[in-house]
Amino acid sequence: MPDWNNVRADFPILHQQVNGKPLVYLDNGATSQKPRRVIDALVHYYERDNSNVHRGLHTLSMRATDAYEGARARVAKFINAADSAEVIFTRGTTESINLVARSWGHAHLKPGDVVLTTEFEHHSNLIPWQQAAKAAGATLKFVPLLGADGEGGLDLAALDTLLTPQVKLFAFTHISNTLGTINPVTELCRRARAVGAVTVIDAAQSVGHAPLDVRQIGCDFLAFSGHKMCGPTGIGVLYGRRALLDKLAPDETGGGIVVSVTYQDATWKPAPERFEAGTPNVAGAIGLAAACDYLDALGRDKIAAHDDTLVRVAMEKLSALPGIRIIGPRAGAERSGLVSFAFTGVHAHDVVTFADEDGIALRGGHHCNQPLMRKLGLTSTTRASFYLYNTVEEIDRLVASLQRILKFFGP
Amino acid sequence: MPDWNNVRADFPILHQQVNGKPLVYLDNGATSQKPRRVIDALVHYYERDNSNVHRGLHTLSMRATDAYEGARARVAKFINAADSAEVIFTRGTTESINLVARSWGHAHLKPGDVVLTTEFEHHSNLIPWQQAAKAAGATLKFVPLLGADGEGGLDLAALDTLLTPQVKLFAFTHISNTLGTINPVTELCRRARAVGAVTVIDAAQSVGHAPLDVRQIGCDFLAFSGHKMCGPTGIGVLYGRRALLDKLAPDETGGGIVVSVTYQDATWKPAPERFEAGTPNVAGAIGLAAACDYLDALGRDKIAAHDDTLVRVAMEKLSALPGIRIIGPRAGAERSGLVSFAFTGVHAHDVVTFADEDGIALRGGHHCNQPLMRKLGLTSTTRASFYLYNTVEEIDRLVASLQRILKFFGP
Amino acid sequence: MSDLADLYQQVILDHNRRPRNRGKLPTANRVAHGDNPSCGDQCSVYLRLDGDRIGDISFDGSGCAISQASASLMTTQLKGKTAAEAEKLFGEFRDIVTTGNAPEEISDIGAFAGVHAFPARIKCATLGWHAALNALKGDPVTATTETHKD
Amino acid sequence: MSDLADLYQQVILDHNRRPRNRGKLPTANRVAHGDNPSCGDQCSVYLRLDGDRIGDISFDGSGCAISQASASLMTTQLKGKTAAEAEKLFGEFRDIVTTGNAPEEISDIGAFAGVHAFPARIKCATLGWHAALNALKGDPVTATTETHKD
Ligand SMILES: Cc1ncc(COP(=O)(O)O)c(C=O)c1O
Ligand SMILES: Cc1ncc(COP(=O)(O)O)c(C=O)c1O
Repeated sequence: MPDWNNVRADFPILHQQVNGKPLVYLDNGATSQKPRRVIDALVHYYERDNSNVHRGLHTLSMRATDAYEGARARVAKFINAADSAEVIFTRGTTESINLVARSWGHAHLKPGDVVLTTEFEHHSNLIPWQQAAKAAGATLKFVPLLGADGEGGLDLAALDTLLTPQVKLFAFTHISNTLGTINPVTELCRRARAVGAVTVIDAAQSVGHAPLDVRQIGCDFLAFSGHKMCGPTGIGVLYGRRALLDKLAPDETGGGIVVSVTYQDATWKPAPERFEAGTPNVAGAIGLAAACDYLDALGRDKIAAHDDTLVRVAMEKLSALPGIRIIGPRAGAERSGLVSFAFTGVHAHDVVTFADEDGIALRGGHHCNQPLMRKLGLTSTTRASFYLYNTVEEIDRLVASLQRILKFFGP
Repeated sequence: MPDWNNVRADFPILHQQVNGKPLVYLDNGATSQKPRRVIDALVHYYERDNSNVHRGLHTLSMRATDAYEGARARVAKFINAADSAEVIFTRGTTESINLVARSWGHAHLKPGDVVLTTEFEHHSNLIPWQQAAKAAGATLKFVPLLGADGEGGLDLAALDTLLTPQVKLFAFTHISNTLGTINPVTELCRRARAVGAVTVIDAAQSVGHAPLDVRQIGCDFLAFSGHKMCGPTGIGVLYGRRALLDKLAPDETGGGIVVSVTYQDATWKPAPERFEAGTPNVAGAIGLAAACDYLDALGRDKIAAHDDTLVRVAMEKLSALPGIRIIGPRAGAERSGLVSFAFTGVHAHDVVTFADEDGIALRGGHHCNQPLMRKLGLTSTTRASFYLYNTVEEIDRLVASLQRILKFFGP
Repeated sequence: MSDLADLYQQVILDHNRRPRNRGKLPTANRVAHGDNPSCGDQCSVYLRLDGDRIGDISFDGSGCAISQASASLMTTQLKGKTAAEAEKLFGEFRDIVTTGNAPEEISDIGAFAGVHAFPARIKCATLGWHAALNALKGDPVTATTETHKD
Repeated sequence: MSDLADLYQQVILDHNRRPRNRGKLPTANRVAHGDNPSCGDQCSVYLRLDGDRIGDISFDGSGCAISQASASLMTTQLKGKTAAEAEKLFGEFRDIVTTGNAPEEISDIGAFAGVHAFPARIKCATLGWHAALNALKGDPVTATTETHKD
């Protein structure tokens, strides 16, 4: 077992006071903090190796290329991809999903086709499919969420009727950033495959929190962001099965993706280059690889167990607060390390502002999940989301702060 | 005048040996090195303020948002935009141009329309227009380059016949990364405006090298990359006139760009948010603002004069080498701080490999400019591109190295 | 806590707990809707113009204490005002929430002076006002606080 | 300089200066084209298969000394070979350029052992070979070195 208190020492940002109190950072669902090792990787790159990649034959350029391609191989290993070429670097989850929605959608969606997704997708895994469906004259359908508080997870029985051969693509989140629901992704991929639908997994909330194996899951595409898994901002990944990638046209075009260019035409390199027009975020990729090293050194299974411990404690203690409504599944195998809740009569933003006065960073709002909020009859929730550096004592501070808030706003 | 030797002290990467010789970095056209101040800005952000932006009300999130929006305002000032909302953060020049080509192209280009560009655009300012023209059934036309070695610059007389009212958009580079040509952008914009064409300037090679004022130039869109102007990788800018941006649909969709979302539909925030779906490269934007501060503290006019001094010396000394062919304009007001050349009988890649053995970083190849190479009857050139930290002594080392190479490969 | 106590003044807590003029105004001849897309705060303002004066006004919506109290207080302030007077009052209100300076002669809306220490909440405080001004302009479009620079 | 001298061996400089079998082969019944998109190196290989043996072979193209010398030397080595023998020889060549170990009994192609110290140049050295093998497979498509993992 890693010593979780030593882990805190790895994160410079945690050792500060906010409003006179030691910072308690519980906004990991939005973005994670960065360990010294990741920051050092960026600094080292800029101080020793910085150069443009691929097109250079001088020493710095070769070093930068090796580091960049090494980062790709590292990420491929992190998700157990069969081949580094299946790892495309993007800005983040949102761009990765847009890439599939546009390139794949443009090539494959026709009028009458169905794109299937779920009722609790992040806007980034919803609006790109609205756009793709509209552009093609296809229909967007939703697997329902069960339970008045969304506690029942995906309606797998409804999937039987929804997953018809008309479904060309099925996009779903691995972990809901609002409900904390962990979807049965392997089963979903298996069932999609049975009707010939391509699968796209939004792994923004999962890949840095638990072991993840794209081949075991059996997905076609998988998207995630570096910044939510201890990596830098501005870097993310689209994993795509080689067989599918090689048939896709590039999404963005420009330098670095071409074999031959005339004034009127161009031909493309294979993946991954085909999908990475222009100078990539070289430092970002290198920082992401350092984050993979950091997380694997601790063990993602251990991180998942730690998240689970924290969310169990949090849910137990939060449940005791008056007027609280917690959404999403109970603690357990279907619940990730975050908890969203609402109080009768106290709005999430007031909660967040008060908690901040106690040095506690929470998120309040619709969590980029407006249709889900509406379905649950909520306008916003407060979310506490945990990661490897959080502690049980921090949850106690959260609970104490919430008690004070309820008293302040109380009748 | 800045003390240019002190400037070198600001760049940690320069103080190293490559192949046993002090590094001479002459590959600034591909990417620039980063001063301590920019690296420190990244480290400070990750160690003190890192958080997701816009959607948070806790202290770190407000600090991150202020820093990110402050960076936008800083960049707006750097290019003298009328309004911060005219600065959209992207990954770089390539993505910025793709954004316009897709969003603007999709909304405005019709069969029969003409998109005009030049014969010496970087692939990143060529292929997106090929794609946009093809998608719309429009025609792509080219303003010719004058002179067997491209020394005559753009054929402004031909522009009279080419710039018809059918031209809906005119995209051109400010400075050619291959020829070193500085285009008369203000005049080009004026003439485009006269026929009602929208203008797009590729400022990748110019914005960090000389003062630049989008309002004085009078362009509609302008694209550049942070990494070529002392900033981090993975961040760039699309400047767009507010009046045009507010009429454009988003390019990528997802979290952060919406006012209201239902399961089937979404409405958009105004610029700049509308064009920045997903978590942006927050640290990258902050680093880019630090680069603006750094360059403006030195004075971009001084940097331009320094580049000019170096390129004059370089062109004079290089001209004396046997069998050399230098492309692009003569040194002077129309030539930026880079020089591309070819030797009879010695290929650019062999030149680059030999120079590297002497610690000198050059670039050899087609410079993402294949059609231009073909037009000039070349397959590749060697390019030396200068920046603020380069010195006349480094040019002497370059010339000595080239002499040795010519001797080695000589008859 | 002193900043927070300033933010959540008694007047604000009171308006939040017992909002005035809340609900759809049946006699309204103008309506506008305000949205704070980052937070999800929403506010609709209904008003009845009698000649050039606001004869009656109400609001509806959901959001934090600041946005709800501000909209509630606003309705009590705007009744009987002309459009020009309403705009002037909004100018004063905006000065208060951005600078924290509340001139002595200004009473109730001065309670919002504490907002200035929480710049992220300024949008909450002005949401209802933006909707009201839009309604007065006869501009039924959604006011989003993202388009306004306050 | 010792690495460089290893890279640009006399054999290589000689083939670069005086390429063998250069130009289009008029009697060719197979042709394939190779591209190194990052560098812009190009190489076309023309060959005449007589039964299952390479009756004649030539190359054409442009590129650095390594790529041109390698293609030139290759043509001298492949003449008279079967497809299987050519593939075997390419395997040996690839081992040499990636590991730097040239077995003693291998003479001319051993000159390319120095390439292994310049990984970015391995693609240059193998460009002509890829085109030749594609030509042998009767696969006239462009071979781009980006698709190959060497
Ligand atoms: C003139 C020009 N345009 C566009 C680009 C593309 O910039 P980036 O690769 O940063 O997207 C470059 C740089 O390679 C360039 O020199
Ligand atoms: C489930 C989920 N999907 C997608 C995203 C979007 O990720 P990014 O903003 O990094 O593109 C997020 C994060 O906000 C998320 O939680």
